[in-house]
Amino acid sequence: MPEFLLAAALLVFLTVAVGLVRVLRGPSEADRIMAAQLLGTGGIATLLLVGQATAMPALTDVALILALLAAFASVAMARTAPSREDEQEPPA
Amino acid sequence: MTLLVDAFTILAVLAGLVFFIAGTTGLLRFPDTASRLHALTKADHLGLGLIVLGLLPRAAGIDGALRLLAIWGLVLLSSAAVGPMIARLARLRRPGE
Amino acid sequence: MTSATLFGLAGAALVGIGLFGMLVRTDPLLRILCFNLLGGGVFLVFGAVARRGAGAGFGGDPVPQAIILTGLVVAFAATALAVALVLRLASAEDKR
Amino acid sequence: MIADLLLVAAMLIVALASMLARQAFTAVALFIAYGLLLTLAWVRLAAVDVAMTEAAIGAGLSGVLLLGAVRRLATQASPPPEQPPGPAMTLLIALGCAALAAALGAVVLLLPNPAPSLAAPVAANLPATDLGNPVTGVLMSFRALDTLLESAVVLLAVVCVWALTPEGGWGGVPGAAQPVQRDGPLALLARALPPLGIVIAMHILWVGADAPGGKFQAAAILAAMWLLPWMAGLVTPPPIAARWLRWTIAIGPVVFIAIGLAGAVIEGAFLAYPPGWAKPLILIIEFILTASIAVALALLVIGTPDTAQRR
Repeated sequence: MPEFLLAAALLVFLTVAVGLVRVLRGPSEADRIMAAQLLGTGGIATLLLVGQATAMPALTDVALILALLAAFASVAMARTAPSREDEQEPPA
Repeated sequence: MTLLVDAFTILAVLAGLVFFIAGTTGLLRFPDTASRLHALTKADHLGLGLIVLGLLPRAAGIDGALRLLAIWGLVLLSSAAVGPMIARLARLRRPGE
Repeated sequence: MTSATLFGLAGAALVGIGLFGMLVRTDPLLRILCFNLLGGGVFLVFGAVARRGAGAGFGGDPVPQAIILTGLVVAFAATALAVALVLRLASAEDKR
Repeated sequence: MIADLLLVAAMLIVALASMLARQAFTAVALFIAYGLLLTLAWVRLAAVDVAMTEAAIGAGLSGVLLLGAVRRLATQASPPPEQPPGPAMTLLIALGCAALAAALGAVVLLLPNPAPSLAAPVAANLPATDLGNPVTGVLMSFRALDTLLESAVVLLAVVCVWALTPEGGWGGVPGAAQPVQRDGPLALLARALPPLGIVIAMHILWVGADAPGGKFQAAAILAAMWLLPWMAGLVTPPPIAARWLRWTIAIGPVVFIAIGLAGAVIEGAFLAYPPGWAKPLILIIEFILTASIAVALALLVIGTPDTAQRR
């Protein structure tokens, strides 16, 4: 079972890492925020799977902090972007 | 019994993986921000939810299970709050694009 | 190569990236950000040292780990002060 | 190993993109992603305490601090931009930075084998503190002086940020006024998250004695739980002239020093804990420091008092 969970963790991480392309490419701020949020959720899933596979219950606490602070960072991002809407977006 | 639990975990985690892959594919391939947001929330809600569900029977005691559920609840709550904010942002930007 | 060495090398590369950004970028806010990228690299190198010192039932040497923890908080305090200086400078510029 | 390579590649790409980003917002979004990836790297390096701090401070508070600055600078005329270095100079800088990175890399590759480690002495002396978490043991007992100085640094940083107050604003409400949002998604989160966050922070603080966790992580969570309603405009920070506010951020280092001096009188060494008293004294310091550091971290994000906003 640990092998399966580790493989699943790797796959989740691989998926969200591919999703990082959206943070790099945008084109809009909304897209970047979404990709950052996906990375947060994927990171939480990875931590939970690895924590269970390697019997490290403390990783659940890391995931808990990540869930709280990722929510905090996401709303800060979503709130910061609109004040710049009059600016021209350079082509990505 | 352990076999049953193992099968449950494998099924739920695999289903969660499918949603993560689908969410990322949508985020990368969908043409506009609104549909990409739709794809993202599926990964957030169901992907993580199913993985949490799969790990739930293996959690160490009641407090381990509670922590897992708290994590899912937090992600649901934050996603529910950030989703509309992103959607508003995308709508504000549309005319300029 | 062990994973400790791999992360140590990544830390070295991050120091290079962060320093380059600090010297080349002109926006003060981005310079502060690059200072934090650099800091992450330094902490990773130290983290590699801690990981190599694993022993006595611990996954890593707890002394460097504790010092990284202290360093993270101090780096945040320094960043906050730098950001406050940049904002103050901008508002002084605004009045002129 | 594959996972590590993937993680390192993602980290380097995100750092490079953040450093090269054209817009400040993009750079900060990438910086937050960098913090998330670093959190995973710390887990891979078996430094779970550091991973928690990185998640709370690196990805969370630092990102929000920089975002707040982006937001404020967008509404202000920025100072005239500096001239970026020319192509020849840029190349020279790139070569210099590459040389430095290569030298550091060589140092990493040439680290002595077997690695010198203080893990064994920590393990041998940890029982004397009654703690189960070696990192907390180092922070609160073996290297307690570092932690004391650090708490003083955080306090000093708050004083310095306040010292930038423009003329006529001294003693006023810190930070820029936030737009008030009584309902909507941000207000929902600002009302729903803090109760949950405070419980989680207390849990992290409490388990810190025996498992990864502790005061810095707990303090960062508490700071974030104060900043959320502040961002939604639901609470106004107290004016910096408020006595209780000043006492709250100072009481942590003050109690730490007092217990340290008591150790000097009773045991003959600064910060020495009398036998059998180590754990209760450490817990007292941890609880009081958590409150001080939480308020100080939040004040660092909120920033300097503004003349525009006075009581």
